Amino acid sequence: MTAPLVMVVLPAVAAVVGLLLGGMSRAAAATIAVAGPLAALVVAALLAAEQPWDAPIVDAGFHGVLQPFPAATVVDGLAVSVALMVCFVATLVQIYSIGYMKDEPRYSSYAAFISLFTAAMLAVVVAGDLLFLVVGWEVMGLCSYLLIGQNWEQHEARRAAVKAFLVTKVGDIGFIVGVVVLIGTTGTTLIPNAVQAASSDSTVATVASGLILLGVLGKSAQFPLHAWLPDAMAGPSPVSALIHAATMVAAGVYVVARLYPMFLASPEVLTAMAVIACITMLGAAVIALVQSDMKRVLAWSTVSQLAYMVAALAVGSRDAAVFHLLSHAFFKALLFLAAGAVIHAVGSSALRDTGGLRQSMPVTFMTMSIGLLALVGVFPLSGFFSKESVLVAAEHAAEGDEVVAPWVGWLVLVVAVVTIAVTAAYALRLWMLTWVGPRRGEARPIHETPPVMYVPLVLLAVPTLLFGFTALDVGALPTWIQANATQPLATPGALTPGLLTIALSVTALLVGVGVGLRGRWSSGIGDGRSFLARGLGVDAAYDWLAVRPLLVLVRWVTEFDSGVIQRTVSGVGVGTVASGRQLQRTQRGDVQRYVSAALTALIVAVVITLVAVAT
Amino acid sequence: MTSNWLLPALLVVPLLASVILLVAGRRAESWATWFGVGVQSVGLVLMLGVLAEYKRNMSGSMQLVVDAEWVPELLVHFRLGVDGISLPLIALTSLLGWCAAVYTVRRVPEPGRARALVGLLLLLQVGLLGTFMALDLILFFLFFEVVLAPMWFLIAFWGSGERRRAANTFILYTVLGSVVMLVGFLIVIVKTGSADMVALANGLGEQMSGNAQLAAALLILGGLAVKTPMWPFHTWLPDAHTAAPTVGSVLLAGVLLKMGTYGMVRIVVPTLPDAMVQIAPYLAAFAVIGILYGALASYGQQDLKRVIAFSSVGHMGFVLLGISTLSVVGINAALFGNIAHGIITGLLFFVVGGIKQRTGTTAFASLPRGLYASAPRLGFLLGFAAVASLGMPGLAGFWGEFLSLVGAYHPAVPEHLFYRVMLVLAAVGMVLAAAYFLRVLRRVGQGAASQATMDDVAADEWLSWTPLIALTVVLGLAPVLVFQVTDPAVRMVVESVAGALP
Amino acid sequence: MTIQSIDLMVLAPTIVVALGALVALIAELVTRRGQVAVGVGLVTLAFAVPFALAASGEQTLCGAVDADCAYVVAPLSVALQLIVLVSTAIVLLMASSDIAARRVPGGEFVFLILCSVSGAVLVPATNDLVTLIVALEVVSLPTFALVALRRGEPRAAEAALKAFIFSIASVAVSLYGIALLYGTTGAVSFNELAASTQASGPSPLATAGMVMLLAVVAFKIAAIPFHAWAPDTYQGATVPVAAYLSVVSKAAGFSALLLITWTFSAWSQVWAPVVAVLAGVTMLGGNLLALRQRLAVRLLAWSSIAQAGYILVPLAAVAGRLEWGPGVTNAVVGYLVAYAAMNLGAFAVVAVVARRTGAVDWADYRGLARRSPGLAVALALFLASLAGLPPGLIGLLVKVRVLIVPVGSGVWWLAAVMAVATVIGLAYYLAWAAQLFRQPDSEARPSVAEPETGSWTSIVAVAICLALTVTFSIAPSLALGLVDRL
Amino acid sequence: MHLSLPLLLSVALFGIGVYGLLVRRNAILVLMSVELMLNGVNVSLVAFDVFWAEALRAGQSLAIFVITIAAAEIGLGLAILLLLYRMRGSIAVDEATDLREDPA
Repeated sequence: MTAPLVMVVLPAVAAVVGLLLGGMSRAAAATIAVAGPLAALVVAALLAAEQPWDAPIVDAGFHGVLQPFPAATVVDGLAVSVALMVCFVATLVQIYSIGYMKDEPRYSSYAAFISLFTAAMLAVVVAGDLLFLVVGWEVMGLCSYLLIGQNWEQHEARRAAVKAFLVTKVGDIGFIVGVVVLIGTTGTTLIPNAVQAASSDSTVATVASGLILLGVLGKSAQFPLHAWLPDAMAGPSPVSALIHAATMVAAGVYVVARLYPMFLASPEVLTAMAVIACITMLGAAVIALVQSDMKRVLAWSTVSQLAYMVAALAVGSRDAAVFHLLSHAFFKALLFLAAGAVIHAVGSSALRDTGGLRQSMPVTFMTMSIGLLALVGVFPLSGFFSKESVLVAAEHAAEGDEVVAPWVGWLVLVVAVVTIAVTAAYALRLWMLTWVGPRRGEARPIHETPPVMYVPLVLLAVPTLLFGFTALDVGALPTWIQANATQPLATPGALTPGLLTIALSVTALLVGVGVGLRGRWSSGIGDGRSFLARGLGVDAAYDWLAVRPLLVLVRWVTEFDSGVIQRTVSGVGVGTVASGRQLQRTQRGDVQRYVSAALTALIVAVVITLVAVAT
Repeated sequence: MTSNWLLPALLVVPLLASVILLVAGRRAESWATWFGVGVQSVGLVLMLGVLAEYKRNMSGSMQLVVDAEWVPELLVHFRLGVDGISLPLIALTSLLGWCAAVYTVRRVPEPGRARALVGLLLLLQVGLLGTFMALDLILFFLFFEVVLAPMWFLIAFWGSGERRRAANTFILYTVLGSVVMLVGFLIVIVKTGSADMVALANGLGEQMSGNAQLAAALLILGGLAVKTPMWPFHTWLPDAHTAAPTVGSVLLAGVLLKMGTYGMVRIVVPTLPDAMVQIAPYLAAFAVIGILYGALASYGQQDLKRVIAFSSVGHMGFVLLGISTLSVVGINAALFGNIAHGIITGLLFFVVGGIKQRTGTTAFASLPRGLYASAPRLGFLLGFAAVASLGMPGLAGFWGEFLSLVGAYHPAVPEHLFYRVMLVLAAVGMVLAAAYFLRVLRRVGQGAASQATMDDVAADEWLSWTPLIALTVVLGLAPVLVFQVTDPAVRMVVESVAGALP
Repeated sequence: MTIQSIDLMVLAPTIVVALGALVALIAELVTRRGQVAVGVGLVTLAFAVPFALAASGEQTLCGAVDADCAYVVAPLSVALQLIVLVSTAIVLLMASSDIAARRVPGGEFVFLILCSVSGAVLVPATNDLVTLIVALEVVSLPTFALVALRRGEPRAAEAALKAFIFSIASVAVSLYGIALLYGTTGAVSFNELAASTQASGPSPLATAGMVMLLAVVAFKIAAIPFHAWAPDTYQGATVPVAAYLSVVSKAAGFSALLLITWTFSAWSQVWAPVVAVLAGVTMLGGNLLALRQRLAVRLLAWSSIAQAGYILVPLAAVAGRLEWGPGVTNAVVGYLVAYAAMNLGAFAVVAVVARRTGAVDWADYRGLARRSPGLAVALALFLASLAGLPPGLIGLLVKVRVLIVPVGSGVWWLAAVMAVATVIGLAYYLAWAAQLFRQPDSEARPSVAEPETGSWTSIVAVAICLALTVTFSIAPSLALGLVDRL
Repeated sequence: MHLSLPLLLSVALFGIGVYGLLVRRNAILVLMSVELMLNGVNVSLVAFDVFWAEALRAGQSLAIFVITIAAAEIGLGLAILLLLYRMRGSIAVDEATDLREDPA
């Protein structure tokens, strides 16, 4: 058992133990829940400490199609950095959940599923074998289903859980077929070898990466498979923070980063990614502007920010994408946890019931504000640097020395800048509706959340503030991500912001703030039912394109089955018995009729035989 | 081989036990179920003996072979043996038999008569084990038919709903299939002059003329397809499952269905390679129709057992797809799919049986909601089994399906593009499988608990189900345990087909 | 003047049985007790068996030229003789309780049966058409008397009438066939006939004669369309007589058919297609008509008609590439042996149950397993064997043996028809077997427990059949390889 | 005399016999018509025997056998008719239909 495997197994063991000792006291369940990711964090830290790592692939078992003991793992900068982030956020979420889920009867199963999720995410992160990747990938989907459906008493929680699982599963068809194509053509399941072989042959690369992109779109909630993420907000907030903001949704981006050489070998797929990213980026941001529920605003914002990462990958810069992935993880987790705190205090997540909470929840106010600033991309915060790195990458591509066509670079740059403005607008609206202005909704004593909930907020605020600086030359991040990478890519140091991009982003920021301030933010909350608020009719499209035809097909198949096939089979039986009854009529009892029948049959036989023998 | 008494012992012990029960008369009612557990445990021990004696490195060749002439006029030899292909299935049968016996100790289905029930289960066990061990065509056919009478009685007397009609459809449909298969066997015997499966597989079958092979293959496949069940011959399965008692459903889904696919891999593929190469694409097409059809049909069902029955049609579709690729990966995936489906669907039917016992019904219209609340552990098991059945990676159900897709990417037969289309359709089937299982969990597991008082999983249920749960996880994480055994034998089979490939 | 050399020892089986018949008649007159007649009957049959075995390979009643003896005993004929003798012993055991209960006059019953058996023993060893027809008549005529010999049942006379009229019609037609054959070939003995068939192809008259000759055989084995008499006659007669008709007289019919097809094997293109159609129609028709049957004896009648269809299949397969030969005859004899054991067993159980509970409709068998488990299990095994479903292994193996012949000779449609027929057959055998094990319904059935006087012998008959079926299931080559063993 | 003349006679006799067998209601007349059929056969047998005139004279010997068979049959037939008359009071063949299938 190598170190990465231990890191994966620890939370899994915590999950199993948590499930088995289901009925034990909450304290014991809580300690196990926190211990799992914490231990993983320690192991990740140890791994990080002993870099540079010698062999990139730690082969913990034999691989190959028929002996798929899928525990081959990879240890490189990319894996360790993301693993650190995952463990850190998971631990904080577990701690936060102790407070948030205080009166939840099924806390032990909830905590166990979160630990299981952490194990699955870590499996995806350290997977060196395609099958190990698929296992992690699908188990994550399962845990997201289970956790969204945590309080399955409510109807929309049940509906959202099924919707989340099925939409991601639709994407997973592409993912699995892509992996099958990869294994089929390259003959090996080890990721580096497979990627190496695939990137040499452009058709295989295009087909495989195109298919895997489908899975990524599903998991990372990009257009057209994004509609499940806003509904997933029916799950508890810590779940949204961990799964639907920081880790699972980022796993899609991570997998593309892991298989990046193959994606680079197929410019068409990258162009498609860029286009999809732009649509998602802007669309999601605009929709976020009109949401009436705090968590749905953040959900749409996540969809938009993920599009940034996908755009970064599309324009050829894996490091920008990973950098934005990490920074986004921190500040979006912070925002969700803060939102959770507000919901915990106010009792409802609708923006109609909040407002003017600044005095009563100072810490939450402070941390949420930092988070929002990071989201918008204000200077010292990590959001600024990571967004800038994406813009730089786009500008780089626009100059035409990237694999992708220049117009793609320009498209991404323009849409990214515009989105910054819209992001600024909705962030400001959210900030004002929550913290400023009169207290709406029924008055109830609002007081700060218990320490066990706001300490994680503070701890998350730290990286949100400082993480940006690691991107500059002086920081270790660019070399770190490159370290030990099996295929070193673009020049390190590309993450430092360029002057042009800074100018563009600041102007967009100001424009956004202006729009935000002028908009009649108080009355314009809306009830979230308008066409725009309901996600530009994508849900209706799902219904018409997939659900309704499926139900028609199901009804036709069941009717065909019970009708045609069933009736033919039982028909044969009834027919035989009926023919039996007809034959019985020949047996009426009169012997002379019997003999005459026999003799006529004989005569017929004689005649036919004569004819037959004659010919 | 000194220890070749093991295989006949595996057959004789349950046979003698059922005769003892038959003779023991009415006073045996009290100790019948315990006697059943005892005999099955002895069977399990013998099975472990076989596992011990079995040499992994020679897994390609027949081991523990027993050969005695029985009916010279029909060239019938009482020839038993075990190799990589049949060993896992024999182990699965012994295990499921034991679990069924433990389950019936305190849960004898409705009209009681435990003595007759246990006797029939033991007879069923003899038929199943015999089918997987037989190395002679007619002997295989005999054991294939031995299974029918006990299963018929199980459904007709201990079943529920219109069980008599379901039992009759089951036995008449299957007998028609097996008689058609017999005619196929007779063609092979008449044309090659031998009924020995091993000799036929090692090239004796290839000498048959092209269209004789095709005729024999179509007939045998027709018979086995009824048993698998392959789409359009599947209509008997849902009725049989809805009517069968829990133990009957478990053995029916767990092992009876595997006789069909085992027959294909053991007899049709190696013995009739030329015909198999021609038929393979059509088999793949039917398999994929089965996958999609099974998934769509089970989404539309209104009864829990019928949903699982149609899901079996879907899963066996994946196994057939694996076989139709005629490639090493494909057939290994098919054999693994067999074992995984047996374990998982066996567990599913046990859980559904438990639900039926507690709520009295399996129809969605009358089933109470909120099983997670009223019986959390039972609800968890239902969720676990459903998730395993829809092919969640990390659990046993995934490898069978996934690797048959990998096999379908590179089939041994020339029609690669056709197989890749099949591959994508099969992958779509996976989503539909997820859809109908989630519908089940949502309808049964979730929602406000309407039947509050429901006792959770009892001790004997745990005892009977734990081996299946453990195996689902172990085989999910380390599928190599099965592949180690099946791979050498499958390579032998694929070699014999290689000659026929263009 | 040529004197026929007669070696009486070869004719011993027929003579012993005939003498036994007389002794039985006189014994019943003297002792006034039917049981004694049955005892004499059984002793005679037991006595006849060794003679039959000893006579293997001999021939007698030879005319001037040594070749065409009228009575030639081949191993095949000895096997058929054994089937006849053992089956009649079992029928006698079944009938003894009827005799004891005075439902049937003992002496006359045994006398008639033994006369019929003496004919049946003669048939397989005949070597010319004349002796064949005489032997067939000796078998048939006593059976009509047996059918009518049932006190207190008005329908027995009707049953006898039907069988009688059918028989004389078919014999007349066959005689006309023989006349035509004699007219065209000038020969009556099988050897000469075989020689002349090799010499030249069948002339039209000869073809007509051949087909008409098959009439009497079709009547004896009750093959459709010459079957209509069988269900009515079995229902009208007592159960043992029905059993006798369904096994012994059918065996005599098949012996005749084997001899005829051997003689005219060169002209197989004439009779093979007719036999093939006969087999197909009989299998399907017999099973289809049995599907809706509710009366136990009538159901067994239709079942025995269907089984006759299966036995015809190997002979029908000669229509394909296969030549007439041991492959065909062994299959026929093998199936006959197994059929005798299973069918007699089923009739024996029906006899016992009918006598005790008066059960006629097979629904009266509901819950028999509760009342007398032994009988129920025995009947279930016999029905499973007749259906060809394990645990009735022998029934399955003989069907496989019979099915392999048409598959080998390429007559595909016949194999398909047999496959379908066995499935239809399974339906009603299963339905009846299910009745046995169901919960007995409300109204009380007279319990089978109290044994009637003298009915222990029919239990012995059931036991013998059960033993035979089980031993055949374990060692099938006893039945399938009977001819090679003799 | 050419062989065909007696054959025509035998066919005629046989035909009338078959007609009588199938149509007559009275059982005794049915028996008589069967006798006619058998005599038809005898005529053709004797005719063929004269034609072939071979050593064993098989035709005539078979004719004698047929006569004895006919006698035996009639003996038994009349006995059965007697029983039928005693049981039912009439020997009409088409009335004896108690034993039959009831396709209800």
